[in-house]
Amino acid sequence: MNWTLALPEIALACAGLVILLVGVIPGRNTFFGCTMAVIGALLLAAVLVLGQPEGTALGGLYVADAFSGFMKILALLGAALGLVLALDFNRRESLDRFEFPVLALFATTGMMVMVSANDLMAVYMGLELLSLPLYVIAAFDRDNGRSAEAGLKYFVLGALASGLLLYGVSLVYGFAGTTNFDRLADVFSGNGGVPAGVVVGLVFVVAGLIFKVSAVPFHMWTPDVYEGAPTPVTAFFAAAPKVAAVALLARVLLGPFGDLAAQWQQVIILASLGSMLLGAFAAVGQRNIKRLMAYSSIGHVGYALMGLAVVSDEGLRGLAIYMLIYMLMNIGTFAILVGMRRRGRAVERIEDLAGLGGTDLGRALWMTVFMFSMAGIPPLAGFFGKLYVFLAAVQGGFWTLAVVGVLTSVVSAYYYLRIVKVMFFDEAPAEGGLDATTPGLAAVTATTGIFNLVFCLYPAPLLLAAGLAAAALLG
Amino acid sequence: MDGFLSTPVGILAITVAQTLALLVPVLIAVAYLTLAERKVLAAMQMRKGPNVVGPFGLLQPFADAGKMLMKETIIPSGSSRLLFIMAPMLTFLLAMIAWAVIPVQDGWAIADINVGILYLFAISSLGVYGIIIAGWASNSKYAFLGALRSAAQMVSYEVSMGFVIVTVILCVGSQNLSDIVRAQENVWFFIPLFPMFIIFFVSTLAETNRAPFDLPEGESELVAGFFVEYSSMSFALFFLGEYANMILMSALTTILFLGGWHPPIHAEPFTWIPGFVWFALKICLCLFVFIWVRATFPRYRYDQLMRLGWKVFLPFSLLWLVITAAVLKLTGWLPA
Amino acid sequence: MGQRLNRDWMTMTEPMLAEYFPILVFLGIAGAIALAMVGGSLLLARQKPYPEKLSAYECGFEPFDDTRRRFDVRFYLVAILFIIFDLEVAFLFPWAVALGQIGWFGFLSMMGFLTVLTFGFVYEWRKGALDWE
Amino acid sequence: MITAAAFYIFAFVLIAAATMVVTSRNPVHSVLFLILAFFNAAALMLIAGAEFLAMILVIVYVGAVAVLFLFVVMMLDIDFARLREGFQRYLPIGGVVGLILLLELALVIGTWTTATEASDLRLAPNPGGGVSNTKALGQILYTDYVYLFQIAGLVLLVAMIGAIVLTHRRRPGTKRQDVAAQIARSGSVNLEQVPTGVGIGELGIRRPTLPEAPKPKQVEHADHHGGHH
Repeated sequence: MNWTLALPEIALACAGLVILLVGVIPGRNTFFGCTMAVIGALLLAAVLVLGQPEGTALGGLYVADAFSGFMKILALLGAALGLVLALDFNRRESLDRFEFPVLALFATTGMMVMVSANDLMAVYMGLELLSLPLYVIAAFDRDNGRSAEAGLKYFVLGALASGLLLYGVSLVYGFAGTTNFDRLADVFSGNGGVPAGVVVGLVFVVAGLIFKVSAVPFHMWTPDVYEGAPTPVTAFFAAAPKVAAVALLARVLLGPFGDLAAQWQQVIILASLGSMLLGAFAAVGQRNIKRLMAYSSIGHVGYALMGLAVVSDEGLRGLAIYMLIYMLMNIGTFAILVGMRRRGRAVERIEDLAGLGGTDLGRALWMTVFMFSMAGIPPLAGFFGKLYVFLAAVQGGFWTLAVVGVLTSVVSAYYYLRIVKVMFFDEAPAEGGLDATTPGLAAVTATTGIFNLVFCLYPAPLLLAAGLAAAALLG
Repeated sequence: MDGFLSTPVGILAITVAQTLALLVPVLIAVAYLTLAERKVLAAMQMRKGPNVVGPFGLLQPFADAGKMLMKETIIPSGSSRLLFIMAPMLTFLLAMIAWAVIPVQDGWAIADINVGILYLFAISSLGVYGIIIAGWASNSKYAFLGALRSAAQMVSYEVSMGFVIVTVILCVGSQNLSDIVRAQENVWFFIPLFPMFIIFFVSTLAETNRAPFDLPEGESELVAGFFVEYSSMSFALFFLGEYANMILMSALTTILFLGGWHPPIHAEPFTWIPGFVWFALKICLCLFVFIWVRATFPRYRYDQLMRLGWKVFLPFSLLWLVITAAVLKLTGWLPA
Repeated sequence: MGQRLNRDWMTMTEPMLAEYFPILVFLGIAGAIALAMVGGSLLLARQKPYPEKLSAYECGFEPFDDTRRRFDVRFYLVAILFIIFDLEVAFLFPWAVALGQIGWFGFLSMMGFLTVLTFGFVYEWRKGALDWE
Repeated sequence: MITAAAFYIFAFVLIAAATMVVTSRNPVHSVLFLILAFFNAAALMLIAGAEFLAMILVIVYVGAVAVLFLFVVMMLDIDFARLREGFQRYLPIGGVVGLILLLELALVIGTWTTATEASDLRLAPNPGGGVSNTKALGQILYTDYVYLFQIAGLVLLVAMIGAIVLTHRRRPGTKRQDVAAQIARSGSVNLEQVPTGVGIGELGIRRPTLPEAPKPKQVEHADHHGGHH
């Protein structure tokens, strides 16, 4: 039993256990220390992932390759940055209980299990280990009706999705006789006809996973949950789990079901088109900025899925790079949203940003960078993310996808730019401008902002890594 | 004759006969357990106990049954009628069907299933239903509170019971009840697993809502707990079910720890007595302790009861389980 | 094809199923006894209900409000913790039966599992979730 | 033959009970039908030879999960008339989706084929050689599938933490018994032989000073209760 290959996961889980114990034993509040310890553990795990050899282990349930490595580092980074955002916010909103970082850590462990899954059962276990803590932290502000509602909605719909996934997995198992990815790929690689039962099972599996990446048509939970959950939780949701879920979707579809591409390609294309359109049009009328970010994230998933839909090396590379850029744009934006306070109270309407250009020029400029990047305006990173997937779509001959992608980008640019307009051209409300931000948030904003600015100067190493990741999955 | 017995009808007839041969004695035992309890309590409190109906009051249970039968069945106006009637029947039913797997003597288990102990564990975990349903269907505050307390209490002690059962299975390597008894031919498990025996016995007290854990009924505060609204035969069914459960739990204790049908020593005078008599004697011993405990200990307070279950029994039984497994593994005594 | 398969596996498991048959018989007979007892009482005893007799038991006054209302969240917490520990027990059963065959690795595997849950138990303890106040 | 009949009976009751769970007016009845469905599912597992799973289904789902369901359903004031309204509003959409699923399933059944080894795997709840179902599970669950087993442990841990984070709160003003403190509290109450006929003031035994305001709550381990005889 070659368990050392799974060292990053094991180390992370053990760290979680220790932090849980260390956090609960003293009689005083250990939120800050535990959060720092969890961030440290996440970074340690990232280092371990970097040094991880490739191969399968633990009875073929676990696989480590360039793709899993790339996506795990993204997820770990996203989770760590998300926790930095929570440090100050949670203390101010009296949500500073040490269970928060611990649950986030276990959720991240679940993400890593998902990304490294080489068996449908491991997929399910990873997904549950991810989802359960997320349900809890969505409702973390339990005395707040909206937060509790967000948690409950997420839980009920998430359970439904898990049920769909499990039903699909059992159908696939029943018809193929195995749940192992390698053996499934062998079963389907023969040129005999595909059993209809497998196709139905596949549809259910895809439906369950599409729910988790919150793409159309299983997106309906996203706006409510994003709006109701505490803002750092929303930031966490939008960054880390989404990366892991997209990675899992890619691995499941291209790994065991790679030879059934004809069966699932249409579904993914439709999901991608639907998400891009919904993300562009539904966000236009939003007033709550967290709700707007929810629709924006649905749209971004649509672009990322475009890379999957074309089933090519370029497409997958585009997907990997898109997820990287999306994650960093989002964390940067949320670093500003988390810091939106007026006279000590958290605010989350778009109008609340009015006049920020006059009161806090630095923050307004960074926000402009992120909004431009999200809209895909060159030379910011967001432009390149879209560029690679569009190129892949054009090369693969998927003109509809590319055209719709460009058009929806234009539409969504409207509401991103509207925020910039509100910041610079609207009058600040009478109560005064937003409170000053905190050093932690400012640091996250600056780091992610600089990444967005300079990505165009030296993209080669990241492109190379993404290319290797793509090759590992398709090769 | 042989031909008939192997036909489906014949098999059914045999099974029915076996079932009745077990259930009728159990029911009679239940009736006399109520009398025995009153007699023993009386003796411990320097009283005489029932002594009017029949010689030494021996016909008292039948008099009680007759009285119950002739009483009016009251169904409270705010109750859910169907569930109200069903709840006592459910309790009674569960106490009865558990007996299907009990091996009273080697090879005498009517349903000798592979997972007998799991079956019993499952049945005992269902016992909560009769109580919750009764408490809810009555639509009375006393009944409702009693039911809630009872449910939380039974559930709390079930976990440590589970750990104890796993420990016994570790020593046997099978979940078949007959196998468990056979494994105790030389040493009854209460000797090597003495602490677990105590935990198990105390947990059975809590599972059957017996003193000192009789808070669900706690007559001084809840009148009669979850069956405050019951009368007549419905009440009698609850009563029967509860006492049948006591006998069942004693039987389970006997099987798990007291060597089932085995005589104490496999030597001449003891082996003359058939196995099922030994089995019954051991059950009687356990039942006597049940009553003795009731006569001796005051009722627990609810927070103390929960503490005992969650903070004492649970960690201790888990620890002992791990120790047992490690010792068995190290010494190589594990059953193959 | 499905039909043929069905018959195959059903005959294969028939001997084991036969062992469960008496349980059904027990269920039938015990059910009949219970029904007979309640039914007999209903038939034999004189039924004379009136509203006062049928009202719920209270200490001498009319019930104030409905009984079926919200109650303390502690009961839910106990039930949830019970489910978790019950699952733990469920995982222990096959282990106890197979411990002789799965070697030290199997033993340590369970110890790891139990350690994880013991951490959870310590957490509960420290948080006071096991106290009944 | 008998087994086949049993299978169809249990399967039919299972589906009927499941339907009743969804359509029943009273939520308590829904839960009771759910329990019936669990029992029938357990019976189906028995027929398939999975004894252990059948029993665990009863122990865990009926004995624990459904108890929690009953707790919740019995004691919450849910306005079921309103829920039903919503149900009717979504009925057309739900109906269309259901119909599509049904059509798809019909399509699938039309072209029903299975992989060659799949049927063999399903036919083997026991590996043979007198090894029981439970033992067969135990022989692979903790070794071959140790990875999933440990993740299951983590999931249970997260469930514990989650349950406590969301429901547990320390309420102020309750008294709890601290056994360790009780036992450790030696010497605070002791018997002393006092000469009779003398006032306790003269013997130098202090009375506890009473708090000014009439607040009876101040009883936390005031250390000197020595004056009470």
